[in-house]
Amino acid sequence: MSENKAFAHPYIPNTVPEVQAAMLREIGLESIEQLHDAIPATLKLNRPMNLPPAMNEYELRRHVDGLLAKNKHASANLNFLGAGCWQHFIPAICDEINQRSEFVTAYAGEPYEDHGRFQTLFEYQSLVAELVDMDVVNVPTFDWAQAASTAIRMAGRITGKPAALLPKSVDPDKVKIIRNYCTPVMELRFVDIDTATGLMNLDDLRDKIAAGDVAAVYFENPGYLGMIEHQGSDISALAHGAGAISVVGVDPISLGALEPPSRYGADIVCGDLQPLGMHMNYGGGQSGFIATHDDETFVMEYPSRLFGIVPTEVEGEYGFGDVAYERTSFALREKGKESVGTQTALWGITAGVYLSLLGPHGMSELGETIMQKSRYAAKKLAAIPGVSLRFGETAFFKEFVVDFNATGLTVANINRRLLDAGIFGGKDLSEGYPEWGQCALYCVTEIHSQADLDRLAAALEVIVRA
Amino acid sequence: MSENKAFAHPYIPNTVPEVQAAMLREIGLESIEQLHDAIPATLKLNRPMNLPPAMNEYELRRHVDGLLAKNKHASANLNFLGAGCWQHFIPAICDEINQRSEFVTAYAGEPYEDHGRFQTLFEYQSLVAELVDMDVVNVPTFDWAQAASTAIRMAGRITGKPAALLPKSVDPDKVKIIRNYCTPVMELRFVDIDTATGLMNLDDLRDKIAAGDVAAVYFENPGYLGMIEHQGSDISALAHGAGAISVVGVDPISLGALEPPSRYGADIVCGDLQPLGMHMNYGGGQSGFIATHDDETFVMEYPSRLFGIVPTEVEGEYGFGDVAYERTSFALREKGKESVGTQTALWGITAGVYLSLLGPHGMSELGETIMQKSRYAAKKLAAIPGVSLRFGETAFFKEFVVDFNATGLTVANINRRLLDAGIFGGKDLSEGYPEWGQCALYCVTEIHSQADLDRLAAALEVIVRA
Amino acid sequence: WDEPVIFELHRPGERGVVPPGTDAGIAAEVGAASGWVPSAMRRSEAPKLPEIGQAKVLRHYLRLSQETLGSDFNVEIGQGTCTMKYIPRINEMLIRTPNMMELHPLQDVDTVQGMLEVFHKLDLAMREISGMDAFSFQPSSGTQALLAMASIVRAYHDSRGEGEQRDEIITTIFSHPSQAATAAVKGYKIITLHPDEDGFPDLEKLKQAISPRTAGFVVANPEDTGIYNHRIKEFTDVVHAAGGVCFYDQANANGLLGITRAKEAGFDMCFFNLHKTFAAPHMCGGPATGALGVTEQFRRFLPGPLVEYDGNRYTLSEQPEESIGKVRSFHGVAQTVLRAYAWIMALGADGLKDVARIAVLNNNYLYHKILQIRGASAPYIKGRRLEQVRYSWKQLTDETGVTTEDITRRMCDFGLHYWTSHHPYIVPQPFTLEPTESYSKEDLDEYIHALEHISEEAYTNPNIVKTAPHNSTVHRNDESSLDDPKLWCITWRAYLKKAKAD
Amino acid sequence: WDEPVIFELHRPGERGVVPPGTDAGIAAEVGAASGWVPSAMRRSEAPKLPEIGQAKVLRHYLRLSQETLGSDFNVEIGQGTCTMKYIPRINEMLIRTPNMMELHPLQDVDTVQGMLEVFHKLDLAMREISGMDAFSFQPSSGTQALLAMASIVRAYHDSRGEGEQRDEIITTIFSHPSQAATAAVKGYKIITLHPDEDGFPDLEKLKQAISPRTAGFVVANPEDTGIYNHRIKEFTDVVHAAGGVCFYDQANANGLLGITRAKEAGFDMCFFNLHKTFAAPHMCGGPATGALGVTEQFRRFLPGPLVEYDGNRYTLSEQPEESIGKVRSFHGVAQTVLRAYAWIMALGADGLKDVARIAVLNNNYLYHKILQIRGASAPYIKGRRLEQVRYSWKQLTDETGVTTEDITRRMCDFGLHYWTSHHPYIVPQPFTLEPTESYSKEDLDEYIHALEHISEEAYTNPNIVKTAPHNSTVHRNDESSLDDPKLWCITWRAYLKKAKAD
Repeated sequence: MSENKAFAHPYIPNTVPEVQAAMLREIGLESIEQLHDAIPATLKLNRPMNLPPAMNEYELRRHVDGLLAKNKHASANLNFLGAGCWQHFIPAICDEINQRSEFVTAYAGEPYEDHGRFQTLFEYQSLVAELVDMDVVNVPTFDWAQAASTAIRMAGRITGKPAALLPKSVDPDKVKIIRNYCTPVMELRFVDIDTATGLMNLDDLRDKIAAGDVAAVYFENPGYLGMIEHQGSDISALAHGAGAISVVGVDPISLGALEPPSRYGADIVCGDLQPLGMHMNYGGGQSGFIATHDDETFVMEYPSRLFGIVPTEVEGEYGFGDVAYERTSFALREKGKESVGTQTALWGITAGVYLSLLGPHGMSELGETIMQKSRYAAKKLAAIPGVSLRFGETAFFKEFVVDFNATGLTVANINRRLLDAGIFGGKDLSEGYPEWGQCALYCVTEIHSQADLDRLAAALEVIVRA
Repeated sequence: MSENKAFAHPYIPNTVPEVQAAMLREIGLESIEQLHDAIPATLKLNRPMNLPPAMNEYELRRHVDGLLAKNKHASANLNFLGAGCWQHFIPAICDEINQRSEFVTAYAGEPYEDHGRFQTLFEYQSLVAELVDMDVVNVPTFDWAQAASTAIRMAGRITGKPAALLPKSVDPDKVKIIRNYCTPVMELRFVDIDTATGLMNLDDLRDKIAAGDVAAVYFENPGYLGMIEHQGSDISALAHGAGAISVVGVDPISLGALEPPSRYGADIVCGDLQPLGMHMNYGGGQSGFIATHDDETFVMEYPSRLFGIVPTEVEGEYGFGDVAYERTSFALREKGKESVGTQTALWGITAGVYLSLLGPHGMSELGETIMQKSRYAAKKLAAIPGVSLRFGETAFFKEFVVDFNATGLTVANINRRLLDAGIFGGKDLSEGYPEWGQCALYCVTEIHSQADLDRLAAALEVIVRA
Repeated sequence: WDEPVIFELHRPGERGVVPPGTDAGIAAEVGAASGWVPSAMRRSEAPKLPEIGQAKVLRHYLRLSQETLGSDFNVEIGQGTCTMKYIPRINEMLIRTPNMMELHPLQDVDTVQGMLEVFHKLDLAMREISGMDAFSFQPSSGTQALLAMASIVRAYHDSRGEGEQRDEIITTIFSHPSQAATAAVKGYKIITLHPDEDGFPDLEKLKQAISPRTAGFVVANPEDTGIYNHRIKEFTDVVHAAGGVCFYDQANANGLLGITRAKEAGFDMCFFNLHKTFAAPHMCGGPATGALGVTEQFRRFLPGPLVEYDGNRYTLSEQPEESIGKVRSFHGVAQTVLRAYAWIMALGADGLKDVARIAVLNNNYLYHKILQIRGASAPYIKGRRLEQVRYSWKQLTDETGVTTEDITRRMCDFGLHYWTSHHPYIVPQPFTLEPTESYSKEDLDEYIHALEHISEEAYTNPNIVKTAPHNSTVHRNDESSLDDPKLWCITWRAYLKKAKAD
Repeated sequence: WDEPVIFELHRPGERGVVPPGTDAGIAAEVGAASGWVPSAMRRSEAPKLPEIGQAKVLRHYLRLSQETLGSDFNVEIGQGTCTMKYIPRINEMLIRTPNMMELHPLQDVDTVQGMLEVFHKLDLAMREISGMDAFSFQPSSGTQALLAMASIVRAYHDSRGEGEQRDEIITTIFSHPSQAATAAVKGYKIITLHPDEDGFPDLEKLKQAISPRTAGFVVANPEDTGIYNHRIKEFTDVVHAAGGVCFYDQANANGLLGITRAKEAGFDMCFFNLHKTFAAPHMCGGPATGALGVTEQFRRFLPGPLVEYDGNRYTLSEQPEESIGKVRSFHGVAQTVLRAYAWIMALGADGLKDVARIAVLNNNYLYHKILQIRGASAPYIKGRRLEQVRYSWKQLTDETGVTTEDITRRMCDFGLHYWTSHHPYIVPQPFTLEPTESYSKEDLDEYIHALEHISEEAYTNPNIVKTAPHNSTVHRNDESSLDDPKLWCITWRAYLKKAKAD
């Protein structure tokens, strides 16, 4: 901060000594220390905190820019990591809107002075509703995992049953989150996946659902490992037959091209909004959503806020407000439905902007493009000696499992060498799925050109042949 | 653009075929080609233009980012170039405001729907007025050189005389602009500078002003070569004594620490706003201003718009409007005062934000900091064997002339080697001032830390000793 | 603006943006996806999203942004307990770089050393501020941090074999509702303590509440009344003696920075809202960060991975099996971690202490002035408020019929936020103001003046208050449908089916 | 918002930002500047800038931004002749990178190869669009491009020894006033041609005007009436035969892209506004770019330096001595050069032609509809309008007393711009609309509907129009002081002296 410390701090206007004195005088105090008289001396710190000296704005910018410059990012490199956070095309307008000072600094105003916040979130709900073909969508939750947790707990409350079934192909990290959210109220049980297709083993599902205490069957489309689960109708039918609720997690960017879960029996749909216009932000772009039919039984079990459209005093004007606010923990504390608070509203607004821009044709083309590009990449990689696809017979959306066992190299080793070539290789699955040896989850999206994919294949070929 | 060409272009909604057809029907035409019937066939191009194929947004971003990545910029390198465009600290709020969609896309609305534009520009005028200690400031012009040209022509109109005097130290490129603006109406004549101090040679000025046909004496503070011209009162007195007008060009960022020209007799002040919050933008940040006393004779000679504050129908409310609009070329075409049009309004708004943030103490500290750092740098460089300062005895603001003649190296050669070390060396003066041999104009501002300056000195020392 | 709902802008054939397409070479190689995607999974009917040109989409959302009252635009002191302070613009600029935005959370740690350094340095700063020994920035709001703390309480007692036995968590009525709600999510029975007549948490009631079933005690201090419980160490001692864990909701920490810490008050865990207290923005309600700190004893239960530094290189280390696992994907909201770090660096130790001082000064100035407004009061003990106060309009309502909800709507007409506080309404006709350190005396006077004006209206022309808003973007909502399943419309498609059908 | 003037926010001691300071080591080495700056040049009295905390400065300017009606926020077709089209947001994002913002214009060419490539590729595209042979992007507005062209005319005749003799420039009354003004700046006598009764420039009048004194002919085509002079080649032939130079104001080129070019019409030079026609934003009035193209014969007179490409490397080459030198510092407004390049790349040849087609379609649709509004007309020939039309409310004024200025103010109430056109008012009660390609049919209908509504008001309740605005940020200005030297206040300090003193 050098010498320039006179006067008020730019962020704290009332540090001006004369103003402080005048205010103290007005309230009848003599020193600023008296303000903290309520805190006993024994609890006071009574020493300066040991923190670096304050920086002025220019020093701060240079310091932080310098720190961040130590990173290597996915736009300057070629990235094939997905696994729950995906690099997609982001229209410039998404950033323009979510960087607007109004939206960045708004919080919890009323439907009058914050009309725009209510309307944009209502519109986001409505746009996602079209995508998933459901009539109710919530104000965004934290992320897919937390949305899935809540969906499972909603099912538990609705059915009064204590268990949920999930395929073993669910992301192990996601399972950690779901388990923490569900413990001790709901028990998670895992259904085998078919070793050849990677899809849910329906025989095992039949066995496990027979226990009779299953509240929810949860599965994903596309799944964590990229496969398209085409047995959805059968799974939902089995769930319903056992009095359980069918919960489906989706990657919403697939839904321009793939059938929405409502069409194969889903009662609750959840997923992550991050692909719909959010930068990866080292994982800070995740945002969950939950959708159901417009059924009071389900609606009343949402913990989240739900914005509804209402008439106003003026004919033809729209207003917005909270639907069934009294179910929430704001209103009922521990008697409310789970808990609600700040979650990821800005990403909901952004997803709404994204869907408004893409429209039905954009979403449809995008889904097709992603599937074509990922299939092309998979073919190219599988053509490399020693490299194969683990579930090569099953249709996948944007991710696929590449099996490097026959190369004699570890994924860690391969990725390290790819990094030297400016490529972020797919996620190493050897820790989460040790039974498969050296496999990696590759993600290909619309942002990859043919040249990018050919470059990956060429780089891998060099590494594998070396 | 690949395959995705169906439907309307995102920028041109009415390319939807059905809409086109409906509109044509409405106006009674059958084909869209008929719309251009007014243009004779002989003048029509009648072939597709030879341009690259259209890109979609993602392709465009990748293409342009790729092009720009070929540049090396002054934040990642250490920059000592100034010479009319300077790298200064820019508060984040300057960018926030000048990137606001409202200001970026506004143009020429009325004082009602564009109240904010009028008020911010009036405020900019008022803030610069305090800095230069004058009562009238215009809506910004193109740049310092054009502002100087207009100031000189204003002097010509006021005095009815045909010549202007300028010191030989004025930037040769600036002279080109002034000459073009003044030809054929005003003649430029040059006054010698003192070879030791670099300041104006008053004897030569006395000689030249004696001709009796001089409308304006123009000089700068700090001058192009960085020196502080402390003879301002004498120069103005000589000008006034000969019936000429004293015009002073200033770098406004110096005025927190240096005396404003009004205090040493200037009748017209001009300069560049770029230091006050504008990024360099490869020269796209330049913006000129002109200031005078509130004297009808002068005000009526401004070509530019001048915004004034007025009352409205409502007590206590402020409105804004154009002062003396009828002088402008908008109103009077060739009979107006020179010409007016789009100039650099956004930079005026930004300069207003900058001055609002810095305040009097910030500007004063900043001036002091710059002078201390530049002096430190000059001392360090002059201590290198073979390197000296050309006008070392004269006080300078942020720029100074470094003389490399004794090193036996050309500035071009030195700069090339500095570039290898990530340093942009000072501007090569050998072409503009061949009589001085190998000299360079170095610019040091508040953004340079002691470590930066020491790094420059160390790098130069290595080059010079090699 | 009288902006339609986005679906009403639909014009067939228009496009907002063209997404990247498939290269011809790829299409030639693989053909159309219909060739391999199971037919049951191909979308049978296109989603009914609107088709809108780019300019119209932009115009729509820009107009709606202008109809949103961000804290940048007003004297934002009316959302009490929520610490809406000045959001430094430089911090928003710092995060807008590909070096932050384009990082994938699973990148090799060697490619994210700068990012990890930020996490680590913020961890160190938060330790100093709180006295805790380790922080996780994974929880992405105060609620999620509270849930994580309740989860740690459970994991801790499970690890000691007391998980079944200890099934009660004690809190206070003036703590945020999320404390009770999140503990209940973790299966705990909630015991809520009501204050003594001065508004302090009641130590005697705590002593009656504790038992071998006590799993933990969670409290804010100061509570949402702004009253600081000066006997807090006695509370934590009592709970510890009973084998319970003490965890601290530091959402109201703005008046405490550099003054007093969680450690000295005897807490095992605490969290801070980096949005709010550390000047990250609220973004209409997230994404945010609840920075979760624990003493060494509880470190192994934190969600993982944690950032570690060996003096040379930053790494991500997995947590042991007994940890609660994870509460949010990946590493939390990294942008907000960076914002908070930047804010601390802009203030330093002295600046943080100035934050606490001025926040309390501003609050006491406001408190002094509000009590002079006709009809306003502040229940419980006189004075001793730190950074906020929960006030009451009981007298005004009794005398004029104007309620705190009426005033909410009327304040919109002044371009100001005003919030009536959480259920349950223990304080009658409540409102909660928290001025923070960001506002100048003139700003506070402007807010006070608006309340004075409304109070005067209530006594002279109550109808103008009761029929507000008069000057807002929209007129008064007809909220009758919002609690009726037959009428509510949570999406546009539901509206078309239900409301439009009428 | 009822926002004060920034000086009224002044509170002594507050600060908006702390600038970088001097390192202690430097201060120790050099001491205070007072030690070496001549005392006469040390500022004797601090500038009376206001002192304001950062949050308040931000709030002030953000509020004023909301009180500015950018083209992003409305159907911006009422600023006719100025081609306010959709500003693609991607282009604004592309320029916000240090690789653009932090380039110094004097950097070694090897460090700015990407930037120079953009200049060069835009040059190539502009050549194809116009038929010219070389472009300079240095002029930073249409006015400056016109000045540069007038300067080139002078340099050209000087180079042939006819500089003194040729002292007249011919233009037309419906060309932009800047054409006459800039030629006058260069010392030319202006001859202004009035149109024939159909509104076309009059070839016979041109023939009468030319002489050995003719230096050049400058014209827009279409002119600001939207009428395209189909005999333009005959005009340029006549001027060339007399030894004059023909230069073309292409500010109205939006309906011509890919349809017809300057070259075939016989022009020696032309310019395009990259802001406006090539979708760079107007930014409240600059910085902008008037891209100046010339035929090979005039290349040596262009302002320098020019970007050149040897197939391998981009360089900046200085222009010869006979060039006009420079018209703007350095290389012009590089950001806008980049924006225009990006826009062309987003459209391609087909897209540019669609721009021209739809701009003309939209205009003719609007023209058709406006003529149906009571009281509105479009003088001169029926039809044959390209991208804009200058209309007249003469009938409305005659019948109701409502003038086009009244309508200007009333249109603000609808959140729309409306502009009455330049002096001199040849067309009585004029207004000029230019819908461009950016607006949809519904957008145009909204604008038309507002005009219809106002026309109806004029006939039924003229007072509501005459007393407008009713719904704007501010009320009607008292403009009486603006032309009075004793009363006008061009700065706050002047206001304090003059108005406040009363």
